[in-house]
Amino acid sequence: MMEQPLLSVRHLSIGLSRQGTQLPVLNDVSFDVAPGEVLGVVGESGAGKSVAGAAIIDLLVPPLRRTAGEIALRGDRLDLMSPRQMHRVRGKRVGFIFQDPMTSLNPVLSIGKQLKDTMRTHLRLGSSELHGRALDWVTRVGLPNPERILKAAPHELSGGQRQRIVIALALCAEPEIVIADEPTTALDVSVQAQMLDLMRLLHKETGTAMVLITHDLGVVAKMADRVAVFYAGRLIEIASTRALFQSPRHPYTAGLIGATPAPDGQGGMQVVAIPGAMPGVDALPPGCAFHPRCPRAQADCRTVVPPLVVLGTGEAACLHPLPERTAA
Amino acid sequence: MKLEGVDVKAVSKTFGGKAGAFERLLGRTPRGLRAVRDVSFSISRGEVLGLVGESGCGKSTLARVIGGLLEPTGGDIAFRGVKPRLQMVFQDPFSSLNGRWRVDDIIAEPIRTHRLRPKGEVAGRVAELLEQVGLSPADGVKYPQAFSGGQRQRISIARALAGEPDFLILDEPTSALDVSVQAQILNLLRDLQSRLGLTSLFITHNLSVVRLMADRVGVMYLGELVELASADDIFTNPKHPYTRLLIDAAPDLDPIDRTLHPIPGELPDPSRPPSGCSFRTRCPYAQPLCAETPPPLRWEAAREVRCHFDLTPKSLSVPA
Amino acid sequence: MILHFVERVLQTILVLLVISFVAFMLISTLGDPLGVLLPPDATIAERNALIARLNLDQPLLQRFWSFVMGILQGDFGLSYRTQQDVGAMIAERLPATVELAFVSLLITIVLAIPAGILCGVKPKTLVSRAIMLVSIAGITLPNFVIGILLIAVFSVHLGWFPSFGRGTVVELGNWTTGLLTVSGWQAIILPAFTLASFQMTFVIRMLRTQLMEVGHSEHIRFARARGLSETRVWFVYAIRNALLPTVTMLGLQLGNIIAFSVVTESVFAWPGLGSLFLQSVQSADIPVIAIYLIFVGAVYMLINLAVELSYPLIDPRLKRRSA
Amino acid sequence: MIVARSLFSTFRSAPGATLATLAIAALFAYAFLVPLFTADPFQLAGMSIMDSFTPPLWMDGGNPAFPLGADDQGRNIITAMAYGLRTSIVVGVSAVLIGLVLGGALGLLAGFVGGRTDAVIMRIADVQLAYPALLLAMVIDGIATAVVGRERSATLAIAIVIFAIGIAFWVQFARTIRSSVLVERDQDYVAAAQITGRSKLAIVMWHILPNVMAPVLVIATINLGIAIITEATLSFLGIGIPLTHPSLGALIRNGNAFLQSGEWWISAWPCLVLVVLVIAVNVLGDHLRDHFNPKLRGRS
Repeated sequence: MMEQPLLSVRHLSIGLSRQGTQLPVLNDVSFDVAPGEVLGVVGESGAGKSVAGAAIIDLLVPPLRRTAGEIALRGDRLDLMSPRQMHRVRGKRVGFIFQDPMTSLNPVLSIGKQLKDTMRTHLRLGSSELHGRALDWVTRVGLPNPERILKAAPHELSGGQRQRIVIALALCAEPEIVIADEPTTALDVSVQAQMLDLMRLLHKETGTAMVLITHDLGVVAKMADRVAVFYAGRLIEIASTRALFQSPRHPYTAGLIGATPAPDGQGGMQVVAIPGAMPGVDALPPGCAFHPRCPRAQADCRTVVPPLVVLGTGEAACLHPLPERTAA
Repeated sequence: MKLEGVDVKAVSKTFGGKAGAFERLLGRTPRGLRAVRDVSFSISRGEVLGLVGESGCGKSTLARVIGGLLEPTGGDIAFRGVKPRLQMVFQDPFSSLNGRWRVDDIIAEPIRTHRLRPKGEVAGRVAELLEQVGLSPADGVKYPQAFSGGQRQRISIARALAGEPDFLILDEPTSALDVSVQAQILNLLRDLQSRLGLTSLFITHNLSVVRLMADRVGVMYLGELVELASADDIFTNPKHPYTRLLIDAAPDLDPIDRTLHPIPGELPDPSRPPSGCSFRTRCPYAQPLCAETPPPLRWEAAREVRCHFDLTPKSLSVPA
Repeated sequence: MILHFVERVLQTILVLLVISFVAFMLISTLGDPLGVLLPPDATIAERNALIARLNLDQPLLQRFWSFVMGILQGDFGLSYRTQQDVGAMIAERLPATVELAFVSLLITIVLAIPAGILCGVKPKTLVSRAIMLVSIAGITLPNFVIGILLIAVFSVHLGWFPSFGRGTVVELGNWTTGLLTVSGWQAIILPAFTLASFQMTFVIRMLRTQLMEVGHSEHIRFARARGLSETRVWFVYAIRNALLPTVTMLGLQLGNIIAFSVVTESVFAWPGLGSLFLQSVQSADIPVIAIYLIFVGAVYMLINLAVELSYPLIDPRLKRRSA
Repeated sequence: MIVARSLFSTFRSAPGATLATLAIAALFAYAFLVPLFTADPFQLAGMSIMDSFTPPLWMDGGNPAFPLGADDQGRNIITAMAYGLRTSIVVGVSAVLIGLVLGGALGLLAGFVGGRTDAVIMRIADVQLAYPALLLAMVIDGIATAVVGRERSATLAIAIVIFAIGIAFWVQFARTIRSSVLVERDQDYVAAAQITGRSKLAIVMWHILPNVMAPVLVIATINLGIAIITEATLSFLGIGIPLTHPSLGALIRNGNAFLQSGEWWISAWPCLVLVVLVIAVNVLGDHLRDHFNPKLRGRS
């Protein structure tokens, strides 16, 4: 179905050590990203989507720790790499876009310095070439007056401008894949759309694959080719974007879509709430973690952890999935 | 006597702008930040007025001015009928509850302050309120730290209801919450609204939320009210370019039409707003007139628009 | 920027004037200078000469003006205890204190900054933990106890260094230095370490906290995510952010450092300003105390002003504060 | 109160803090109980020249009546230290209280009134930082000597030292209280109380003060350590408290004279007690700070 995946994550588990015990923050998660593909990763806060992204290039901050799993980039096992080898992967082969443009740039160094340092680390370029490329990148991310921007310190730029620089920093060494962790969450609606537009443009230009982590279903609906849904540390559904929105198979996915305020087709608005709240990693129920909130839960859901199985064109981890809705 | 309505009359709020001793010596006055500029509207009894806008548009400042937490630098707030009891629900579920107080004391504070119930009945009323917002009366003995963000917002709502408010201000009450929890709180608020008939002001940056919650909606940009109309009118037939662009900018859940509609440019520095119309720097329909004259607020059929021109579906497709 | 600079300088001058006024009021209200300074058999002429010298015949504000002008021209008045010119007493003692401060600062820079960086970058290593453990002593042990311990070990027990005095000093014009002789260096080691113990502890702990905080910040995570080497991340991206608050906080501790120099000089019988001040306190020599107050205030204000005005060179965020 | 309860529960996971608390309790008991049962060693009745320089029990010439030895005047070191420790504690605690009351009042004033009042108070605080407790205490002692002379009653001398140290502490209390008032004042729970219609005074009393107490407690503990060290240093330098009412510092100063001739115990024991007390107070202060630090505790 898919050619050789660009990124392949298999059985990834992440633990949080607290007072001698390991709490499962992420549990046995597997997914692939094809070359040039945009994979959306959605879930509510605490679902494990951000740590999954950080784990790919070994950016977990203790007490978080990868406890199991294989991560391969074009067949190269990232999980087996030494720190030195990892440095050559970060930035060069895997780019990373951070959430908050206000805190993710170094406040005391100029934009130019940060951009050139990153390129110098990965690309063999002379200083004039470096400067030219830096100017080029500033222009490519849509900022006017690139010479001035390179000399500027981060605080002299607006939030939107900074996020453009963050994107340039993530892409400037021409990585094969970019992991974007909530890239638009800290931005206002009007600027968010600009940023998505820019990311889409650069994605078309470079062909870089992307893992787009977000809690905003609207963002994945517009950007992703396929979507993975996380709940309480597990991947519970993965499918093409169109299939997922038109016919969600996992009751949680359906619930999430229903809970997002949207026009109901008759000129009104409505939301359907999911009762209860997502359990914390220290209070996971036995069986399916969603069963206490699930309208379709039955006795077996309380005891059996549902595996991810192929359902139609996608996969879902549910013992009693919703029937497939045929597209209108 | 009951509260008949709330009139916000030409309210302005400027932060800073006072010269220090040294600056006075040199005859300089620093620019103030004009967070709210000459905003007027009315809320009638039992109505929910929504205010929507992006960060920095002054909506939260305005909420605090109306709530009496900030003194306006110009204009005033008039309450028709009685001197009303106000209550407010805030955005941050953590800072809005005093962590050193027990939940039942937090909820009882407005009851005790206004002596709304005899002493012996306070505990019973608190238990009733806890149930009304979907918590258990046994939760009263806990401290706020024991609750999640969504539960804390329920406590905040219970506290607000405890004050039996004539007028309720909701300042981004669901913005800090996850989608599934946000939906619970929105439904709770809608339910309370229809049962208690509260007069309220609902502030949010989320257009879908305001459409769900409000009877009428005001749109703010850079401290000004640029459009005010019924929720249906605002969303189906926006008259101000900013309203139109803002509605389109938020990505919907349609995976087939994937067009993005960004608003060009960025919010200008609120301490130095553009000349003329404050939206002209980002407006695709801006004309020379827009830079020269600030557009007046125009009234037409229960709607107010601050724009020189009529925005028609035609002008949308073919920018002038 | 320039406006800000001028404003801060004017503020500092104002504060120093206020401090001088307090000091002046001490001198003019406490004690009886004529009784103390004049021999019992003084003539009327001698008495009048002294009154003129001390401006006692003028109104208060005018005397304050003369006092300030005198200080600016190096006339600090007369000591009650020695009847000497206070300026001359200070000039005689100043080199010892400056050299002590200089060597202890040198020790701090050479030892504490690398140690602090190590503790911040690799907080879990054995060496870092050991440094942190020892640094607790620097915070909790009173300065004089450290001095006594050093004397007990290195001069009484091992006999390596003298326990008092400056050793052999060399005259260089008006300046006496101990830094040109072996015995001078031997003599300065123990007191310099005693004085440095506080600053070192402070710098190590501040740097560690700051580096650990910066190390957890998003921009450092982002720098790592872009593949920058650990060396570059720490020494180019993290350290500038960590040094600024450390230097600022150290500047604010200058008063403490000066106070500890009094103690150190007393423990090691070091002939500097601190022991002069202590003698003056013990004999209630108000003019010297007052001048010392002004001196401490001036040093504190000027150094902190210099630190503050140099921020924009390190941190571009502060460049436009005043604009 | 919730603070006390949750604080107590954290002691279980922090053995260092528990140990420090026990050490402080033991030293306080020692300082205040021993003088109830012994004669004052600094009056003639308490000295016995015959026993001067008795070494500790386990050394040659030790005497069971003087387990830790005796000093140059034949005072039992155990008893002398209890009296010295008592003076040190009284001075330290009183100085902190003075700083707390003065700084608390000024800090609240600055935080609530704001504007020019705030600017003036904080400006004075900035300047005062140039003169820390030790330096200021020395100056005040010098002034006191100029006013009342070197010979003054022990009570007056102690009062002057307490005042001199305490007056320097106001700055830190004022800054801490002001900044926490400014932080708390902007919290939404205060806005909620305001909008409910509670009076300013009620909001300060019932909402803000309980939240400001935590950092104040931390500063008070840390400053207690500083006060004790400062007083010891003053006494060691021979300023402040007279030898008829010695503190630990005075005992160390006294013993220091005999250090070179080998009678180490006269200064070593009071040194040890001083260091244990100060370390214990600091460990407790660190623990309180970590406990109350919202950054470390997180919100969940």
